[in-house]
Amino acid sequence: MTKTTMSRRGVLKTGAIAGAGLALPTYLSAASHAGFTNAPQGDTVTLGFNVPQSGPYADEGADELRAYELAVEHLNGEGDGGMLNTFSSKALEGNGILGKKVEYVTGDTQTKSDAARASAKSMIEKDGAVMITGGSSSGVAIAVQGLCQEAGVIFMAGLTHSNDTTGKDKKANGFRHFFNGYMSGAALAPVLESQYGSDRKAYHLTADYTWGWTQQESIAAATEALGWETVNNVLTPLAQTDFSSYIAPVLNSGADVLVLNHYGGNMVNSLTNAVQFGLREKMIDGKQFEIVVPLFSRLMARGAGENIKGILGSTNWHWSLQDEGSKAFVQSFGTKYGFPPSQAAHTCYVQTLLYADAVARAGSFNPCAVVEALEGFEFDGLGNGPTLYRAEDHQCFKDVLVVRGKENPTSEFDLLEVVEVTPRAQVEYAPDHPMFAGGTLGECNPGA
Amino acid sequence: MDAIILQILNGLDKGSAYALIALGLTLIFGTLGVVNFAHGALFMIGAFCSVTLAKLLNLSFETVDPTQKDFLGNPLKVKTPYIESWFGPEVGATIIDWSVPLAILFAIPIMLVVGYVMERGLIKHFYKRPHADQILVTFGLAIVLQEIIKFYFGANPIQTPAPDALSGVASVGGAVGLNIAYPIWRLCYIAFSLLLIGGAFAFLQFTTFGMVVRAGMADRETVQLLGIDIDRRFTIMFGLAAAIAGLAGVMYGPINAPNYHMGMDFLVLSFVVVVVGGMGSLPGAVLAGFLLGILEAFASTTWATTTIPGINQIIIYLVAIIVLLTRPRGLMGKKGVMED
Amino acid sequence: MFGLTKKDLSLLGIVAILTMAAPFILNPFPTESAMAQFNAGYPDLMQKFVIFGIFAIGFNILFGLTGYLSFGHAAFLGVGSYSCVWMFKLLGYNVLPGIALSIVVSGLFALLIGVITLRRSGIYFSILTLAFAQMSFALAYSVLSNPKFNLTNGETGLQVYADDPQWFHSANLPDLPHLFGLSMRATHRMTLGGWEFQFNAGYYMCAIIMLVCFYLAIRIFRSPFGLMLRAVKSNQQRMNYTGLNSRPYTLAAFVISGMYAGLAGGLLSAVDPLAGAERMQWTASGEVVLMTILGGAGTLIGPVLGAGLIKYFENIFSKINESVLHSWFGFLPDGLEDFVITIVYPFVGKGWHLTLGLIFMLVVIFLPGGLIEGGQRIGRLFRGKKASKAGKSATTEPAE
Amino acid sequence: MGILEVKNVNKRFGGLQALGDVNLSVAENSCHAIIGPNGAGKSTLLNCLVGKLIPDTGSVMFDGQSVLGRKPYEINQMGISRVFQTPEIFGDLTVMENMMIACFAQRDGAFKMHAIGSMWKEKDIVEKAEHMLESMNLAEKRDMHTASMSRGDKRRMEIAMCLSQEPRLLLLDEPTAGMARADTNNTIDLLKKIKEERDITIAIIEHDMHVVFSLAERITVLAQGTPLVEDTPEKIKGHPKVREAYLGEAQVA
Repeated sequence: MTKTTMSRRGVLKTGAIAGAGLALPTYLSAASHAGFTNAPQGDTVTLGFNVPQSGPYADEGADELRAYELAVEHLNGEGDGGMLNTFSSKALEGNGILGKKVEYVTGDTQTKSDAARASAKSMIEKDGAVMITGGSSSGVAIAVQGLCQEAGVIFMAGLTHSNDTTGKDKKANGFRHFFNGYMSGAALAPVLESQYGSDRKAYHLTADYTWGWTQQESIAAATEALGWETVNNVLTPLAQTDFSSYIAPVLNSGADVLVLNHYGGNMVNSLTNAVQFGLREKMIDGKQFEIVVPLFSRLMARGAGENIKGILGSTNWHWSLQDEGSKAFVQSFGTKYGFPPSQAAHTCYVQTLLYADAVARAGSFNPCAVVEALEGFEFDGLGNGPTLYRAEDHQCFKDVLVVRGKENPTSEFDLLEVVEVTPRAQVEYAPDHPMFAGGTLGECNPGA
Repeated sequence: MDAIILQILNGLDKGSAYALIALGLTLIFGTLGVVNFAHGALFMIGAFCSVTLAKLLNLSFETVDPTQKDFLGNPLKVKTPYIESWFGPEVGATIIDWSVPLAILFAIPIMLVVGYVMERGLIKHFYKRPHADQILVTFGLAIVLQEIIKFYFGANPIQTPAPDALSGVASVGGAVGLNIAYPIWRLCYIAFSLLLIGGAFAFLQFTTFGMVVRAGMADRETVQLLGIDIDRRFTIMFGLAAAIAGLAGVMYGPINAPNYHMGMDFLVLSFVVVVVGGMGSLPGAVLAGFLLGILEAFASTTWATTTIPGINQIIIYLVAIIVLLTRPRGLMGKKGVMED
Repeated sequence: MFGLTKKDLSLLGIVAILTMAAPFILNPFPTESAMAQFNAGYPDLMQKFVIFGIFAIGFNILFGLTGYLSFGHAAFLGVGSYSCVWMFKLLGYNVLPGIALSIVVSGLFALLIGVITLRRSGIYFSILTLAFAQMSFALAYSVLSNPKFNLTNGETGLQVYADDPQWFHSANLPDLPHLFGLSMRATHRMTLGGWEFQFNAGYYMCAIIMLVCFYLAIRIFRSPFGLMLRAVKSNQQRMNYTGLNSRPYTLAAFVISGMYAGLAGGLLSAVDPLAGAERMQWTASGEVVLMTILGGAGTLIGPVLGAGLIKYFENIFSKINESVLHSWFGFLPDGLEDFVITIVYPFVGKGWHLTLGLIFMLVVIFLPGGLIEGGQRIGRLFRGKKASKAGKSATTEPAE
Repeated sequence: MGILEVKNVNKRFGGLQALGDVNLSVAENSCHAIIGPNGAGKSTLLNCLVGKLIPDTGSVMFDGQSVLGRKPYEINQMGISRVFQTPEIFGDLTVMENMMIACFAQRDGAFKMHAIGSMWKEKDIVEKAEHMLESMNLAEKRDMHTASMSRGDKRRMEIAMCLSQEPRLLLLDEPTAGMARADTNNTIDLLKKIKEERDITIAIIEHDMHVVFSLAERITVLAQGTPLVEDTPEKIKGHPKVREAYLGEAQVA
């Protein structure tokens, strides 16, 4: 694909036109000598942490930022080293990245594509960031990923669950460690079958935007494969706060499972409303009515309070995991901040380490070298078991957790219990799976 | 049939919140002539009164339990609310359980003070300024208030559950052969709103204070000529309007967990409600609140969304546009209000 | 010259010089200094300054002149953005057709909405525009992005995909928005001592367009039409009884300001080819209201200043995080350092909305004429007694 | 045939008969006063003439054309200008700008998109406005904001704006209400001067008998929404019915 990248000569040529047109002195930027955007100068390297600091996902953003700060500490050889000690790759030595001390800039995405791109651009254009990471929603992640592709820096996605991020909107410069809607469906389905049987009628309430649709599609496909029937799928406005008028019809629909394809505030409210309407106490044809929330987040679970108890869902990672990597991470995060990290914090921490490691192994900050180092990279010791960064779509393949809201939490953090660790083989799919079709990675773009 | 009645109940429920906020907005507008964009923020502050009370009741001391471990492997610190140690675990737990109804008592004085301070400190200086300025300054105030709340309580919603006794579902209409299960707290909310609305109307209708205020709404100058200090009363009305919004917020907590932007979520809608009802008309505000609530409930049904895709997203605005264009003064608006 | 008075011409001249020299002016601090944090002279922010300047200039033609407070102008911005990206998808990355279409489409959209909403005035008008904008947002975010009829691409935002037709695209053209081959991203970096300055093609295109818009706005302000718009704000009753039909005047102002908004939206897409639905949300409309009031509604330059201030806050002020504060106040003794940071922290970084809200309130309360009025007041202080005396007799004669 | 012909006009507000069978004929180039006690329907009648209210029945013809159903600005463009009881002018604009608006309205009609040229380059408008200000003794206040003018100046400003439109009929709604004696006399002199200088019909609604008898050539007395009598000032002065219904009260006031 020549279309998605811009030849370096083209930039220089158009630059010359601009210079002549505006009669300004033409200096070639220092960066273009190195052959890629924002090649680190001196003995430091700048990373850009672009997270929601205002708006409804500000709490997730704050947790992500904590994880980033921790990762920077560990990369620079401060603190206890966290998962650096358990990471299967030993290229990182705790002396920064390639001997350059890691510095960072932060920005506020406001959970808006525009604001997120503006913030990322300022990091690239002003602060000289060579990698951008973060985000707590798919729209933002996709928007920033596209930007990084055009600008020629690496994007390490934070919390983004939509299939599109590594499906129709995948980009060569973008990488996602977090799991996605398809994986949620694939991981949940067997557990749903074993817990609730194969003869169920599901009613979907779906947030009426891209993420909601792909999520619903994935779950419906996975459950229908079990023999479940999808009775209805109702789209709810994003701005909805009271879901009572969507919940009420569920009672008479004959359905015996309610699937809430909601996230964030939507999820808290729809779940709260569903519980209020007594859905969980209902018996339909001798079967206990059940509610499923495919994507769980512990921070959101806290917002839902009591209502979360006994509800099944999936999550990327949970602090109660007992592998060495998770334990090391929880230990150093908990010691520093006094509470356990969220899955958003985990994925952001891991992404930072993975980037640094790829640079170290490649021996260069050049995005194309980083892409090459990450593509097809197999690693372990970062909390999700053996993991593969697949070359075809830059999606990580690893175990997925099926969790349930805990009935008797021992603390305010102890809200979810792991029901099953679904093995990686079960959530894998072909790169050209129809739910992910449509996009192309293109070629890596080193920028300037 | 059951489904229709369910949606009517849902509509009444939603409409209750709209009506209460719109009622306060209209009171403020009618008495003080001020368009208050910070009214949604008052609703939110009310809800956070109950969050605060719950936090206060849950103030705890810590004891170390060596038999249990926390997530870092250190001995677990067990928290016991003071209130449980003072009144015994059972009474204490009951008090905590009933924190939302208790918050009503807690919120009334707070909201009155908040309203009073807002009126004396800020709004007072805007009586003579254009409506646009009033909108702008209160819009700024709304931003400031919500950011303050966010700073102290975070961005994620915080649950304020209803007492156990009121949190199940009740069967409604069994006597007339209907089988409808509806959450008890939502029924409480409707009843509470009707009570509050009735109370507000009775207060304006039957007390001397209310009569003076109504006279003042109709003709401020004449009332002042009679030597009555109408400003003082209007200030109190502002406090009352704030209290109504606040109580609506307290009671709304168990329905949807309060978060910092709930005020803005309701603000736009309640302004639409006020305008549809007719600027300055109290019955209009209440009527429009319930009407739009019910319409919104029905627009969310599968039948409606399959007939016109996306109707649930736009119904309220659509109705507002149609009403304003066909009945320019709203459903029950008076002539000459806000027409310049 | 240009049909302007000397005063207006010098205003235009100053604005022209400021925008052309912006890369220098906005980068006053050396790159390696601690204050470099406050540099705003990078392409994206400079583009935002002038684009939102255009938006605010247009909004001011409606609000500043006629007094009609629209809470729905973001809808036009969004429509403009979508139109422009659609041109990219269909025709190719040249920005001209996109910008042209964005002006046309938003003008038509404004005409449609204006005909309906201008039947009412005052707060009714505000609520009606708000309702239309919220409807547009809701539709763009979800309904209009369904796979069968995907007009907006919803949450992700409308963007160009590899399989889009792009009929006039050819291999020797940049794969990014360009003006006859000149990429909007083309940037020159100039290093002078410790300073680095960036000259960006997209910025200069937007800046020139903004100057044209600013010039047109001056002409409108000084024209008979502008006079009529001010008459609308001042006294509609007198206007009607002077034989003037205020409706077409306000409608024309509404459409013009809608076209300005559409142009701004088109330019946003032109410098960054992704159009998100959040651009249409009512809070985005609120933002342009804030810009205009903050700078000074009804003044020529005020809205541009307001736009700059808010974008500066959003992009620079919001980046002051705790570690930055620690580096600033590190010289203080520990206890005092923590205390100062505790005081300052809620207002900077992620608390920038709070500071913005407070500043906005203060401006509305004490400076109804916005920052421009503030500047004038300070200017008057310095000009001394004589001037203030003259000003007094001219403006504050008793009414009765 | 008068320039303004009002025939059988009726207007009810709910149960209140505001106007009952009003017939009125104003002769061209005359000065016609309409007087009557409070609540007699004077203002209602005026509002029916300028398009603010639409009569339930009857007709209002101006120069052979019906004004009914037309908007105020259309009626103004037909040649009827109205001066309000409390001066309605563009308060936040300057005296000159006020004047120019009226001149533009007269030259360009109800709407003209004239958005690019400078208003100060419209030489004919500027000259006319300046001339008008001269003749009304407002020239030295040219750049003053009208909101800060005295009541008398505001009144003169408003009349000047109306006159610059070269109306054929000037409607005055209690032009001296709330004015000091000196201001009132000035206004009377002003209106007399106007009457002398140009071909214009003036219809005036007034409470102040001094004003009415100084200016009017014919007087219609309105009571309870119906014309009581119509005659010359001399006849009206001595009319017993009028004395009974009106003048007694007015002299007290």
